[in-house]
Amino acid sequence: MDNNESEFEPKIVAFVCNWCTYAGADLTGTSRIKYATNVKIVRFPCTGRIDFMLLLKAFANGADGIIVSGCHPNDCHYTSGNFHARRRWIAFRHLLEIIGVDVRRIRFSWVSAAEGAKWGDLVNETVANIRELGPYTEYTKVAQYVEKEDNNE
Amino acid sequence: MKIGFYPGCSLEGTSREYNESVLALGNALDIEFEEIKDWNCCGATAAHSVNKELSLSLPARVLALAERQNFSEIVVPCAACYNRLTTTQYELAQDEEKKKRISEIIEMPYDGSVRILNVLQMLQKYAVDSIAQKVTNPFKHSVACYYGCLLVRPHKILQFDRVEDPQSMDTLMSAIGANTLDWAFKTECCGGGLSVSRTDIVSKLSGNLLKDAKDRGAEAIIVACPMCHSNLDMRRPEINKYLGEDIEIPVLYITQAIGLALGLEPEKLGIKRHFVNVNLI
Amino acid sequence: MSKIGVFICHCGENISATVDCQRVAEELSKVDGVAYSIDYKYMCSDPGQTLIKQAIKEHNLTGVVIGSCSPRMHELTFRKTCAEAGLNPYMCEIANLREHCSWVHEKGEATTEKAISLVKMLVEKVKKDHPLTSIQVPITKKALVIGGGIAGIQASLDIANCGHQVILIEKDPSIGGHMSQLSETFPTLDCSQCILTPRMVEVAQHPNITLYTYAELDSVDGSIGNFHVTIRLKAKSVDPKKCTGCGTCSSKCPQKKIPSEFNAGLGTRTAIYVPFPQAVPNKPVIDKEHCNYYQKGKCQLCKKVCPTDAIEFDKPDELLKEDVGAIVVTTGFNVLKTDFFPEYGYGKYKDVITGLQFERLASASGPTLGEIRRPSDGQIPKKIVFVACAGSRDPAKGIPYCSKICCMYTAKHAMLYQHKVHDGESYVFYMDVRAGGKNYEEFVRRAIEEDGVKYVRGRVARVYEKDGKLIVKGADTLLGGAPVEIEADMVVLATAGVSNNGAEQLAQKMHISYDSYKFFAEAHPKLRPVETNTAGIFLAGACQAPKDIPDTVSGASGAAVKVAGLFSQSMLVREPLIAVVNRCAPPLFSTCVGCFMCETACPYHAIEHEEIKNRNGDVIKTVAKVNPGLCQGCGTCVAFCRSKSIDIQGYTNEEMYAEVVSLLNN
Amino acid sequence: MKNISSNVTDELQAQTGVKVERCYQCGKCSAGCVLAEDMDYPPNYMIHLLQTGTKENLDTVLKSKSIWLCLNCENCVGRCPMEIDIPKVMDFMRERSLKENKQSKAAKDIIAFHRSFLDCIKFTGHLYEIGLIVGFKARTMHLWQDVKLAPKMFTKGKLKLFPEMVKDSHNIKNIFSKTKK
Ligand SMILES: Cc1cc2nc3c(=O)[nH]c(=O)nc-3n(C[C@H](O)[C@H](O)[C@H](O)COP(=O)(O)OP(=O)(O)OC[C@H]3O[C@@H](n4cnc5c(N)ncnc54)[C@H](O)[C@@H]3O)c2cc1C
Ligand SMILES: Cc1cc2nc3c(=O)[nH]c(=O)nc-3n(C[C@H](O)[C@H](O)[C@H](O)COP(=O)(O)OP(=O)(O)OC[C@H]3O[C@@H](n4cnc5c(N)ncnc54)[C@H](O)[C@@H]3O)c2cc1C
Ligand code: SF4
Ligand code: SF4
Ligand code: SF4
Ligand code: SF4
Ligand code: SF4
Ligand code: SF4
Ligand code: SF4
Ligand code: SF4
Repeated sequence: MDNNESEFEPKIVAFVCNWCTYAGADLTGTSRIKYATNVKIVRFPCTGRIDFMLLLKAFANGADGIIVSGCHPNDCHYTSGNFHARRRWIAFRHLLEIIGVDVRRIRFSWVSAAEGAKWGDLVNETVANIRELGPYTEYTKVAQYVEKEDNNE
Repeated sequence: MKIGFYPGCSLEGTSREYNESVLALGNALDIEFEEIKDWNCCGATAAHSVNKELSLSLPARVLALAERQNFSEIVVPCAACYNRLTTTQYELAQDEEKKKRISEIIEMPYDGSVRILNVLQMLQKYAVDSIAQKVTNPFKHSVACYYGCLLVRPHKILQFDRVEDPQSMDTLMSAIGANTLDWAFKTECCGGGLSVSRTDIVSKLSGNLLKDAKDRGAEAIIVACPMCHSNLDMRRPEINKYLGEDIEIPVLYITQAIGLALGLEPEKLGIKRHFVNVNLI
Repeated sequence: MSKIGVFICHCGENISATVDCQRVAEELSKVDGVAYSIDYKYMCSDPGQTLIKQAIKEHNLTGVVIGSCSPRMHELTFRKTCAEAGLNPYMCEIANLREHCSWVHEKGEATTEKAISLVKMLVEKVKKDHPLTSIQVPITKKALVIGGGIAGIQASLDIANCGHQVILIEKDPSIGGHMSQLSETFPTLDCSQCILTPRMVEVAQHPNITLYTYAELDSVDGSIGNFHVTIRLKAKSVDPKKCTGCGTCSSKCPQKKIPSEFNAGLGTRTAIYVPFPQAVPNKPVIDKEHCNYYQKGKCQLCKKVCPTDAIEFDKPDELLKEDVGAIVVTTGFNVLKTDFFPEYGYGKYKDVITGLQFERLASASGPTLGEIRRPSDGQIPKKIVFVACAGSRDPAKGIPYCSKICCMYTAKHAMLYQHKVHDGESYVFYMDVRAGGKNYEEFVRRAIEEDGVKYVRGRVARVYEKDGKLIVKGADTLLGGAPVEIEADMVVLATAGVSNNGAEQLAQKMHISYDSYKFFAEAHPKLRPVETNTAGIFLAGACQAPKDIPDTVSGASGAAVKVAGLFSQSMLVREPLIAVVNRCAPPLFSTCVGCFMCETACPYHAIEHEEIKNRNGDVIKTVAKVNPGLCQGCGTCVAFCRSKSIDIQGYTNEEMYAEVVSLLNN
Repeated sequence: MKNISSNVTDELQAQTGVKVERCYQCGKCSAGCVLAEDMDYPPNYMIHLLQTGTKENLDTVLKSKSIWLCLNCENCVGRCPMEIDIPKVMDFMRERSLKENKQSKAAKDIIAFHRSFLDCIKFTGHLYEIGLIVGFKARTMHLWQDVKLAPKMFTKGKLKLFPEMVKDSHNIKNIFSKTKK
């Protein structure tokens, strides 16, 4: 990568499951495969646990992009968590459109515990894509939504 | 109660007796037929052998005409026509695009809602329960019920009877007193449309099935398809030549057999039109 | 106020080569709530751990974050270290500075910055963490085994030999399953009865095994360690305590024409019957559907002739309640009947039989005393055709899978036939020969090379009868698809192995999953092959998929070890990282609104209903409650709960928000 | 071996829904086909030729007798474990064979018959046996074939001297011209 001073360094959060993708990312490390520093991993028991309010919170707090990654279909440690995650994603897409988040800022993927190289590629691709989309600036809108939801509780 | 009637080409020519016997039987059973106006040929084997779109358009025109006459149900005695019409209806139901295109070709609205019945289905629906009581001359013969290929296959589309070893014709024949034989060629092909172009093949295929029926003691073969009939009846000299023996078992349409059992005039059932003499009466 | 200790590990140079560890520790010491921060060469070494322990004690730390390797490597180590120093182990978090940082980035400012924010993230999390205690569940050290085939027999014996109590229930009058019906078994050709019968007897006599035949599972509740089961003991109409097994009743019973299940329909039995001579227990039952007395109210011949007055007609089924700690399901499989095949005559031809029927013909205890004689006229078939993959590998018939055992038993059948009918000719129509197993391929080759069985590669399209022969129409695909017609005397179909009738209902009763063919599903096809997704319920044998005896027996022993392992603990200890539904003061009791979305989402059926009652015992509210014995901590329920009433310990919403917010605001 | 413009199998799949890759060569189709013995390549063999994906083998199929002999009796697909619709493949290949002018010489009569049949419908909307036979004879020069049948058919009332005509003959002609390839 060129060390272009003015280059935009996106902030990307990765929500990954403990069993497949977290372990896959460990393997990337063990294999010493290099990737961009922009992505930081938050560990979940399962992608089924990932509540989409969390993704909105991430945007509200200034994330430029998000990766959600778990086990491949049928490999879910908890049998079906990843299916639930997929299904909810469909509903969530509409919500994103309504509150004006470009869906391309969220990257869904499957990375198994054996796919160290895939994780590295995924990170680099996502960083490149988000860089192209530019910084996410409309977070006040999301923040308002999140606040409203929080108060609804 | 009026049912639409599609005779198809064979019933106008080679299989006039089938037409005659269907109508006579309908009359005896109080089923009223009304012919589809200005119908055309379904295209038979030839059309789908060489031109897919044509093979859908010709039957679609017939069905569209039936719709125009507001028939909810039509009877199609010829097994080949029945197969073509039903297959067309099924294929167009699967594919909206195709349906639109065909409707354009035939220059008529086409919906695909008409129920298509073959003769066996018609008899099952309107006659099977009452038939036994109406029998005056029980058909006391051992018969081989021959369904051919076009009545039962493709099963997914036709959804009629069992594919292997079907029973509907046997049930009807038993009801009029016949002894129906368990034989091996119920649904094997007779050679169908190769009658003229490859008579040798027809002789072989029809010959094999005729031989099995004979070996098992059949006194008659009962059919519901003009093609089967003409191959087994009109091609008998060639068949016998192939087999090297003279088999004289007559071939009757199911409508003729039932008609005879109900005491209808053989004349009216077109029995005389057969090449192989019907020596059962 | 939190007092967090931060410990940054160099991992020799694994971390420090690209991350400035010292700076990380320095930066962290400035963070709110951090009371102590230090870097060290090897945190997991003894001195490293001592350092942590000392710091906890000296600084009264309330939480610890270790910046080191992946938590998958040393989370347990450091949790233990904390516990030894008196800190709740769940107040310890690991920031992954090695696999997720130092190893994947170049040396530089950005890498160190990333390391700092990863540690900060977990500092924020640990601030929100709550002390948790692991869950301890008592265990009832008694196992229930369902199904008395070879799988159930083996599992029962193995568990019982570990010193634990076993209840074995079998729906039929005798244990033994399909193996008791087999003649000789591949790949060694030893006699099935000879190797099985001793084990059946051992089951009956084992002091730790209680055997209930003619019994089925009625219901189950509870969870691992503490299942409460109800067993239906179907009325046998014979008092086993009085009956001596003399057999007088059966010999006098006028109902003699009932097709014998044991002989796969090739022989007959009476209404009061013992299924086969070696049955265990060897005492009769009355088959009510065929008994004159039960059906028409008249007969009672058996009662008249019984010398011990053992017949008891009017006894109803009994329901037996038992508590068990584990369940092993070994209900086996079944094979398709010939009437499944239209093209082979819908079961019409007597001499078209199944492989299981052939086993009975070949068995010395069978209806022909081991002579291969065809059912229609008792003649010895001189030409026999075996059809492999009958129904299997046939998506059009709804069975796309390979039944796995039939290639082998077909080779066995052809071989046995050639051994018994020396001038006979045998043909096997096959698509592929699947003989993967120790000595399996050699076995098939022997059939072909030494016993002269002719293998034809092609599927049979049709079989029909003519003049007492069966005309088999096949093709030889190795000759380009040339039609092959064989006039056979008998045809044997290697019919597909399928799941039992009622397998689905049984699975639903136990909340275990099953596949689209209604075979029971293992928790993981490779690494947890004898477990189900429901903790405490295990599987073995052909109820998972068609399996041969070696596979069945190894699975059964595997399941038994899982049970014995469970029973070897005094208490069941489980990680507390499970879901909980919140509780608050009356009148709300919980923010849970009782929508039970969580219940539909939970893959482990861990959500229960709890009724909250007032003093008078009236139900005021029904809320969700998590069964800690069943919850696996996946968190799916959390994402489904609209009112945020259910949360997962160790991954609470609060904790996760804290992490995300911290990451992005650095 | 050259690869077929793999779009032929793609086209086959698009138009007929038949995916030849699914066939696992069990041979059940050929075992039940009444014509397998008369064909130059039995049905499973035909499918395998297409599976190879080579131009040569596609040509073998297009030039085969088999595609013309197949009676569309559906025995094969009725029993095929993978539900490969062979008759549909045959239809497709016949159409393609004519288009590329590769039809087998041995199938001359069969093709002539189909053509005469369709001509007949085109002009009358119905099948008219005399027209059909005359057309067939003109095409094949089998002038004496079935001569003995005709008088008997006539006396049995099975031959009409004049064809029935569809009144809306315009409609029928349009159908033919619109579906012409
Ligand atoms: C024709 C044939 C030949 C074979 N030959 C060989 C061979 O030569 N060598 C070899 O290794 N394998 C052979 N096998 C395979 C062998 O039969 C199986 O591997 C073995 O029987 C599987 O044992 P199981 O205990 O899992 O199931 P099963 O033998 O099916 O036993 C299951 C038992 O559970 C009982 N049960 C079912 N449902 C319930 C319920 N709901 N409640 C209570 N009880 C229930 C049944 O009554 C039965 O007793 C052959 C199989 C067949 C069909
Ligand atoms: C190319 C290939 C692909 C495969 N793909 C799959 C697949 O996709 N799915 C699947 O289910 N299976 C697959 N397998 C099979 C799988 O690898 C084996 O089932 C599995 O490895 C067997 O495990 P094991 O522990 O029995 O033996 P091994 O994996 O061989 O382990 C034996 C261990 O014992 C050690 N050892 C040997 N001798 C001694 C000694 N004398 N003293 C001390 N230690 C000793 C060895 O060093 C080794 O660590 C594949 C195998 C191969 C070769
Ligand atoms: S704790 Fe982990 S990172 Fe530190 S020295 Fe040990 S292995 Fe290396
Ligand atoms: S006669 Fe009585 S004692 Fe003898 S087997 Fe029958 S029930 Fe038992
Ligand atoms: S009562 Fe029933 S079981 Fe007893 S002898 Fe009579 S029929 Fe047999
Ligand atoms: S084991 Fe052999 S016979 Fe059985 S389904 Fe598999 S391939 Fe077919
Ligand atoms: S915990 Fe949540 S999802 Fe479950 S019942 Fe209560 S409110 Fe509904
Ligand atoms: S965490 Fe998973 S297993 Fe536990 S109750 Fe929730 S959904 Fe069920
Ligand atoms: S029956 Fe079907 S699967 Fe078998 S060879 Fe023929 S087309 Fe292929
Ligand atoms: S449809 Fe054609 S290929 Fe299939 S069985 Fe009939 S004649 Fe043979």
